[in-house]
Amino acid sequence: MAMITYIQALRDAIREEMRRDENVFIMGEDVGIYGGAFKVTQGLLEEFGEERVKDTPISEAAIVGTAVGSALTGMRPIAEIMFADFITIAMDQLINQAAKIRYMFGGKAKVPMVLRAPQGSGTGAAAQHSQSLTALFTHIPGLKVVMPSTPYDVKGLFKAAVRDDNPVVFLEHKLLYPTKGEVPEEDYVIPLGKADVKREGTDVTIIAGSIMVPRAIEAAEKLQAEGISVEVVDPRTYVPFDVETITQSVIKTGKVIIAEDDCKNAGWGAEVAAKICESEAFDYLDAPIKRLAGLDTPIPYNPKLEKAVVPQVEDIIKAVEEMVN
Amino acid sequence: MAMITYIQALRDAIREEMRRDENVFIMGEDVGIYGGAFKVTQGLLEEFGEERVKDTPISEAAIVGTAVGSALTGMRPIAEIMFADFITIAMDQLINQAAKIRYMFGGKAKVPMVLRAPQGSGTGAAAQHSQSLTALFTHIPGLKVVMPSTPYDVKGLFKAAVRDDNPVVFLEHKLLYPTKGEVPEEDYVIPLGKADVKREGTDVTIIAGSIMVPRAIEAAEKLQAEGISVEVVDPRTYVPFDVETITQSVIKTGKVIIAEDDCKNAGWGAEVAAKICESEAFDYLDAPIKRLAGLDTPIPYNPKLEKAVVPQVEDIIKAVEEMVN
Amino acid sequence: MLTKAKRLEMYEQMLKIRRFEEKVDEFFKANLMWGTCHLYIGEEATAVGAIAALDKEDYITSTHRGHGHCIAKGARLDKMMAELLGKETGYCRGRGGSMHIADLETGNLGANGVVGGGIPIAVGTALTCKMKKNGRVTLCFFGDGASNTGVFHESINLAAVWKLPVVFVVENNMYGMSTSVKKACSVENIAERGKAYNIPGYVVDGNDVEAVYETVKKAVDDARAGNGPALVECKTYRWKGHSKSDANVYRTKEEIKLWMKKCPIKRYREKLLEKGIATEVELKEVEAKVEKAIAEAEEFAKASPEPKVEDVLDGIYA
Amino acid sequence: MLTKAKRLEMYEQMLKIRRFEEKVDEFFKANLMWGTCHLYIGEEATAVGAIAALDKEDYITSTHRGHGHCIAKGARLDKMMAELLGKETGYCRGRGGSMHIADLETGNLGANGVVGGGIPIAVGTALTCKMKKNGRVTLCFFGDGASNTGVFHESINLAAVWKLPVVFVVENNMYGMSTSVKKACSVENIAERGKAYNIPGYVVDGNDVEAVYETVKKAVDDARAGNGPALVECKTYRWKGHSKSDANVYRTKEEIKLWMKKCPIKRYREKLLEKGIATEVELKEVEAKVEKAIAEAEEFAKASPEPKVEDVLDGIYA
Ligand SMILES: Cc1ncc(C[n+]2csc(CCOP(=O)(O)OP(=O)(O)O)c2C)c(N)n1
Ligand SMILES: Cc1ncc(C[n+]2csc(CCOP(=O)(O)OP(=O)(O)O)c2C)c(N)n1
Ligand SMILES: [Mg+2]
Ligand SMILES: [Mg+2]
Repeated sequence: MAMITYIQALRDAIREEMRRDENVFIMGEDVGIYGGAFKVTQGLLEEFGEERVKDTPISEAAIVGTAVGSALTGMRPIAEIMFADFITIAMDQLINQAAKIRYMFGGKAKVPMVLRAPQGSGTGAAAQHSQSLTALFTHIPGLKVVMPSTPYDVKGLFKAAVRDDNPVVFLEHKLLYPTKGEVPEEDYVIPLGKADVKREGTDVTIIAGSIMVPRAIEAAEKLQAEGISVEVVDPRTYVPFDVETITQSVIKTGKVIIAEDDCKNAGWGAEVAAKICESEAFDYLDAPIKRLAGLDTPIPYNPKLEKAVVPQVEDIIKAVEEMVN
Repeated sequence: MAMITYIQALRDAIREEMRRDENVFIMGEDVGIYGGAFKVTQGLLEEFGEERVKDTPISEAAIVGTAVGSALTGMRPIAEIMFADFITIAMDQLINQAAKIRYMFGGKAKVPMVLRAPQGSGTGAAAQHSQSLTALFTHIPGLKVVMPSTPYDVKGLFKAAVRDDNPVVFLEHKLLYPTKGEVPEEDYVIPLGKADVKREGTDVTIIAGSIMVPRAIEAAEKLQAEGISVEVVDPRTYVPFDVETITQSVIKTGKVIIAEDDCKNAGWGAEVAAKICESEAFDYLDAPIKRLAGLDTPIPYNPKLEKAVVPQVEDIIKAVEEMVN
Repeated sequence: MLTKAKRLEMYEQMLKIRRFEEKVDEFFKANLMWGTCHLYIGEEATAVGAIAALDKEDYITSTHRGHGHCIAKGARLDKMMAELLGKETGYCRGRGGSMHIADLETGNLGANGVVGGGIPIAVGTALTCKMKKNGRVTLCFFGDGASNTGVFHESINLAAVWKLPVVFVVENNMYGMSTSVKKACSVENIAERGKAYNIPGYVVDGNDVEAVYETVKKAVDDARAGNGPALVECKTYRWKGHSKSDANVYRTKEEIKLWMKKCPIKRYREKLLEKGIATEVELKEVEAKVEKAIAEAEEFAKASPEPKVEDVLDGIYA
Repeated sequence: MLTKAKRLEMYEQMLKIRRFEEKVDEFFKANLMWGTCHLYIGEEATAVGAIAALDKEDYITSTHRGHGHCIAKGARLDKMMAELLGKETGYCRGRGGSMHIADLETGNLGANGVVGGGIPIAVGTALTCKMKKNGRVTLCFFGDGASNTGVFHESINLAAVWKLPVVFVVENNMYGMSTSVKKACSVENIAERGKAYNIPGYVVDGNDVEAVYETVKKAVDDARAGNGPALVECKTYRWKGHSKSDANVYRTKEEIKLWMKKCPIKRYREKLLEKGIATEVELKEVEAKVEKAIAEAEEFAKASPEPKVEDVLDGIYA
């Protein structure tokens, strides 16, 4: 297995899917010669040409709507939105069209498309370029929602997303792009709807997603030195959601912290907390569930402030210590 | 006090605020001579003229954006979006502009506007005209979110919304429009951020919003006959949220059902459940929190199916009985 | 030149739409229907003329006022009517209703409850056709009101720069709900908006089925030949209120009457007779056929079962 | 006719923008700045010429490439620079950064990180002005790329039907990020899109500050007189990459060089001298004044404190 970056794994996944299936293509703003604002699509234009690597005007609603129409008629589009914040512009096409067409049409149509976008703060891009909006998509039936945290996961999950017959919202994290991990050379797919225990432990479960996964692991390693054994579970997909793996972990440890970099209020962590409460794991809880989430504020520009509004490794450590003691 | 309908109370509130403050005006599709798709604005054109009751083109993003710009420069616009589902088209203007401008500008600007829209199913309007999207707005800091359930509340809260210096998303429910209740003649304002105990009880707390409030009360009355005493608490505003009133009730009853007609997954009920778990009320819970919510599906057209996908009075009764026994 | 058979077919289709909508109106008044719906009465020549310019394999996207498009594209009346009555046998298994009828088999990619919502979808289907080089064209229907939506602009621009095989048909029936096009739309002729995309814009009498046919045909042929999109504006009028709850306060009785005089069906009937293209007997035959089809559809729809409540979650995900 | 004072002021403003942006570039290279930013170098004549056509009380809305507009509208360099360095003394108390600088006091309603995001907001401010009858006009800046967004269309149509006092200024710098206007935009001249709204469209050399002034002045006067909006296209060019992370692979060095030769500032300087409007000494004075202002701003910005972390939640709600 090679050690590659998250961005490389994602790029490889796109490339391999485009090679595998000629109906797969990618479109978005500056995905061609520029290689995408974050360089995810670098090199794809050279291999696949303008026909299948399509630069679009700045027209998010048309990008997503065009993906919907082409998916309805036999293509498997990948639509890139440059920053997840701008999915808001395409929200009708995503929520009212892509998500609902199959159901509204009595199950007689399908919309196999992937809408991918980077989200999250930590790059100094301020309030309109830094949101994590996972919860919004999670609330809409008809969409699948994926948020991978490692190079291995991003590749396997992206392939699953492209091969899925439903609209999949695929949310990357800008700060994860340069992170490295082992990725097999051969083709593999990670089924949507399977959580992953990223680190085993016995004292506390941290349910972490996206950028919070490496932070939780780092925290766990530091806590190990204090004799606290932390289990880190990454849901990976938020719709469909793997309640089983999560409740098993909570039953084992009896304590749970949910770590997200999204705003806390009505974030995905709230749903996970509610699910745990409704599950058999509820009776095993020996402390209230703790949510460690972004503050309910637009993301500020100043780097110190920006860091302060989403949970960092130290915040996780502190939360675990408080819960265990 | 007069017995008037929810829609009349709302219309009175708009009219009285427009009389009180000449900076208040209303705009939206067919709000003029047509009186709005649901007749909320009927008669306003006659009183205030086209200058202050403005029919717009079908341009939701421009409606909300225009409201933002006019609010920024001294007006107090009320923007009507015909169905809450179409707020998706204006989502960038709402989420990235209205909600964030004040913070991004260092607290030096304000955006006093009300975006009002009807939501909810039960009218046979199918998947694109029937959603309850409260959770989406609740997740975005910078917005206030209000969802009144009675004629009294809709009037008092609407006035508070208009007088508030922030963008307020005001979510009505189509099925509530014809419902009646007592409303004082004189001017009154209900502060945003205060929940209301709609019915006192001792055995179970139902936290219900919008259309679920009358359903919960009806259920409570039937359950009374079985000797079960149900307390019904209506949060009324979702941002800011009155945790205090809710936890007090839960501490008293030890049992809680959250009733919403929104889709369950990542709905506002999840946040309320998570908040209860994080509060002192957690230790008083003697049963897991139960969420009674809409099924995770687009709203179907057929009336029987449509009714089946959101909780009805009988569902509430059943849930309470199960919890109590 | 249009053949006699094609002309008779166009007459039949218009009549089918008219009778279908009248039946729907009747259902509504008899409280057999749920929700709302938007009747196409008065605008039949637009859907029929435009769709007559297509090949069978071509696509359309439709609107909230979509029964006409659906019928003209070849949908079955019985499944449509069953859908309106919320039946399991309907096109959408009773889940969609009037605003969401789609018939992928005949290339109708669906009505749309969101004004303008279908415009980028049509661009997407046209993109498929271009990428698959299957020679198909997409006709994208929408109203005058929809021409003020953001997606109208984004979509037509995209289709123009990518030279996609799609023809945009604006059904200008003078109003978007209660709002007159004069109040909502900053140009006299919506077709002029083609200039913003460097594509042809055509204005045509939307009540003249052959004129619509000829204009759309030219646009469709151009699109098929790889010359990119066009914008065709059909001027027409809806006789009925916007939807069931419309008291028509925003327009005069005289205006409505004037337009009823311009009935596209009566007009075409007279033309067929005058020009000696068809005889009274032949037209009567067509009319009888239509009546029969409507009656059968009604029977089917009424006799069909409703969906089972336990199946309500079917069809959310593939 | 432009007075000498006004002309010298325009020269000064352009130079201020240039030097300011060069300083920002320097900050970036020295890792003093966080995030990204979009330099206005090469486009100075557009902001300065357009804003010179306004009264002090008039409004503007700006874009992600907004430093030029902000300076031209009269903002203080020190507070701008402090903002870029994320300081408490900055216009946005360090919360907004480059993409969100606003200065309500000088009527700058804010840069915008969302392409096109400011367009409806400008329509809203124009609505305020019309309702309050305060005689003010709003200038709405945006790029060629933004002219393909849905809000461009919805907003201009709305402003046109309501005859609002707003002038839309497209800064056509030939690219939206890496995407050439030829690939993204279906018309040769974006000003032609005015036809879709029945409003005047003007094309002007965006590197000729007086030409920009004259054209925008006419549009502003018309708007103020109640004749509604106009669309002014200023053809210009950005010398630098789109943002800090741009390797300029999508355009040639020759093209960039060609445009650098058309430097709007150098050109205006020469004109002022040639026409005998100003002397070398006078211009040198202006230049010295600008250098000083920049140096002072830098000093202020660097010496200013950062916001306190405990205040991070300030200013979300009023
Ligand atoms: C985005 C959106 N906004 C508002 C509505 C409500 N609505 C339904 S039809 C309609 C008028 C549409 O006018 P037009 O496009 O001219 O079509 P017509 O009804 O005249 O055929 C409106 C405002 C909607 N369905 N979608
Ligand atoms: C809605 C939206 N989509 C994409 C982006 C990313 N983006 C920032 S600037 C830019 C190009 C803008 O082009 P143009 O409007 O011509 O302005 P310019 O940068 O050339 O001044 C893009 C795509 C954005 N900020 N907002
Ligand atoms: Mg119309
Ligand atoms: Mg540009």
